[in-house]
Amino acid sequence: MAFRLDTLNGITVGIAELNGRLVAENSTILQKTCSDWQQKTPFLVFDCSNLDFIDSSGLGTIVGCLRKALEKNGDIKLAGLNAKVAMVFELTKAKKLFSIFSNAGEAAASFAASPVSSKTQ
Amino acid sequence: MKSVITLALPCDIRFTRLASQMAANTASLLASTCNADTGNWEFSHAFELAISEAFSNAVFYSTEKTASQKVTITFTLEQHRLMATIRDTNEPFSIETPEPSIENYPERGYGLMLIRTVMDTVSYIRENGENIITMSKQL
Amino acid sequence: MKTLIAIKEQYHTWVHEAFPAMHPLLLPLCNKPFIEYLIDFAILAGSREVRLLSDGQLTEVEEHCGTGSRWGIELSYANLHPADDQQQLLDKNRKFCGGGRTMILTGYNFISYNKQKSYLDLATIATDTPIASCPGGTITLKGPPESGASEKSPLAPFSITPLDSVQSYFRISMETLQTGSSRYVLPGYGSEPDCSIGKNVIISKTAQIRKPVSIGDNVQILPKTIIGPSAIIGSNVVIDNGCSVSGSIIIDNTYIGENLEIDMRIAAGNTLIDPTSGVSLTMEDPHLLVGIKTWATTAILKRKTIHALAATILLVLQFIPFILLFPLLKLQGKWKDDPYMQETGLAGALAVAISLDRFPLLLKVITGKLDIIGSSSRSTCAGKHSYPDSGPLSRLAVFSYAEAEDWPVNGSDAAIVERFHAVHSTPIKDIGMTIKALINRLTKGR
Amino acid sequence: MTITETSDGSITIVALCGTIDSSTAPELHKSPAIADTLRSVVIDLEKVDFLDSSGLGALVGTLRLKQEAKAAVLLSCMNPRVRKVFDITGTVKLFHIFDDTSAAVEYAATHNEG
Repeated sequence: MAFRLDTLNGITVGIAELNGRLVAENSTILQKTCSDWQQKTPFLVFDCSNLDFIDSSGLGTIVGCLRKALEKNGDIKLAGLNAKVAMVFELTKAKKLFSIFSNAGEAAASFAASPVSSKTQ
Repeated sequence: MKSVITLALPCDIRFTRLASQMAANTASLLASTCNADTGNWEFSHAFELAISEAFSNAVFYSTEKTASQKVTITFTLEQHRLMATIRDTNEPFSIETPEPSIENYPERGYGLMLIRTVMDTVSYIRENGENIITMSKQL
Repeated sequence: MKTLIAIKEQYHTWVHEAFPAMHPLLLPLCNKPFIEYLIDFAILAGSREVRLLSDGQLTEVEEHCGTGSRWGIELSYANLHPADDQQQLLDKNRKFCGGGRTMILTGYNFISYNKQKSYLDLATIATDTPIASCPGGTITLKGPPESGASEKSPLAPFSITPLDSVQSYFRISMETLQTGSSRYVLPGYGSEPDCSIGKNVIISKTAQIRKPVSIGDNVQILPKTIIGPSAIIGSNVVIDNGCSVSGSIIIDNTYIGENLEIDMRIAAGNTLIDPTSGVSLTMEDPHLLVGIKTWATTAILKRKTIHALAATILLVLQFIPFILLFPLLKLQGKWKDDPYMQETGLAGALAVAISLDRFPLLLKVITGKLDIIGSSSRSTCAGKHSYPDSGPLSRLAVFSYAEAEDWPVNGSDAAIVERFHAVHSTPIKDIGMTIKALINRLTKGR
Repeated sequence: MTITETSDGSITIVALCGTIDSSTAPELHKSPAIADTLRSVVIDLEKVDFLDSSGLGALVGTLRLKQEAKAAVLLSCMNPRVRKVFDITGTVKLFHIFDDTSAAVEYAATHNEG
């Protein structure tokens, strides 16, 4: 899981690259690491272009991360979902909770366009 | 009510037919006591086939090849269910054999595949130096 | 006229990949197995003898279709060689054809016909070239035409479409759902058109059903669900609270977890397929999709503790009978280490009735390795289709929910019962279910 | 099991009768037409009432040997019980199976030249 910080128009956006499989065995790692990232910035992009597979517990973890981000008036945006990963988001209606972009650059830029995300559930 | 029939046969290939016919007859006996539908050839054929396979297997892998060695077959007749148990004293083996690959024209290895397909349940345990295969089928 | 239906395996390999548990000839289109459409067409064309030919296994199809008596025809089964051409098919079935008029259907194709029209004239058309064809199959008439063509009614239109992918399967199923009740001979009862509901179906008061819809047998539709429009639900399916299913097919033996939204998808077991792109997603947990429920560790701890307590109580209650009966059974050689002991003799029957055969397993509950009630931990599972045993919800246990419900422990419908309860269980309900399982075993038969 | 051989031109019809299991299957190889790998045969199974995997194995072995020698083995007239054994094991893919012995003989004769 590579992580870098981008500063656009004065906003610091954290871009996290998720890769491989996000399943029950390793989803707790994301949960812990995500809290560390959120110490640095509440605005995160999860770049999923190298994420092959996600199951319900992986999804649960991402939704958990989003909940924390929203508590801190931040947001998590998703980018580059493959067909299988996208299917899980659709199926569970979790798609409605996230802003989804085709690539990480667009996702990061969208924070700059509307820095204060007024996302409601 | 349950009835149990036990048959102890010498471990000799000549008795294969005796074992399988006994199985077929026991199965059709159960079928006829349950209902009038004696035309259910599939039920008796399933036992005829499975016992034929299991018995020849026991003989094929027998260690001593003497008539003193026995293969014991037990039929348990329950309501609408027949259970057959085959015991032999050969070396332990596994019933998880791979299915033969047809392209190579295999001449052996179909036996367990047949048993598994025609029976509802098949299990194998090794106990007190005996291989015990238990199979059952619902009528 | 007689009909030969010859389907080579090479045309339906995709079915094995997409729906491994399903025999391709029994794959349901809407709510009816594929092969029955072909048999219906043969009957509409006046065939009273039909023979099915395949180079693969037909045992399952034989079990399903039988001798054909339920359609009032004679149905027989034979085999073909993967390299056979049409002439060879006729040669190999010469006795069946008997030199008379024979219709040959080849390939894995869907025939669209109209049950209200007549196809009887097919027996009288004098042609040797295929009367319909598509990539991978034809409809051909062979042998001398029968006399008695009726001038008045022209032959009704029909066509064949290859069933060569998940995409075509989805499209044809949906079309059949929409037009099926008037065009095809579909099973099931419908008090109104475009809505067919099978046997033993429970629909919650707060569920909404939107036409067109087809629901199979033994289906549970739980509160606040929305089924349809355009939903095909197979048999032995549970749709849990708050789901919506539209424009989708749910294959037999599938559990749909809570709060899921299934739109334009095919769900089969734990696999979800996108019928437009063909992409499929297989979930690790055997229960398709349990929703986004995070598994709180404290809840697991609570469940384990209560289960262990229940196991301790049972251990204490069974201790004396066990001490008395175990040496007796062991000496008689009737005690099996297999927990599902076969009861023999009075002592054995008694031991099984009071569930002593599970006594050694109770210790594993105390150490937390098993649950007191959950999925069957039977080692030799019968049934042709096995379900994966791992995953957070398939909890191996001493007693199974199927036993508590007095459901046959073998088979795929028991798996559905177990999945359902695994999702909806609470520790207190579990205790109740355990008592039910114990009572069921005590009163069973003897 | 009894074996009856009749010749029809270059093709021999081997009619089997009775039970083919582990005790009788070895007899099959004693039949001259079966043992002669160069000879094309039609094996008529009409009177076979029971076949198990040993019998099936003997037939598959015969097929392999004869095919290597460019001779044919065709099966005819199997009853549903016998067919079931072929069906379950997937060996239907290996054999040419006819419901009529004379059709099998004709087929073998025309394909022998080619």
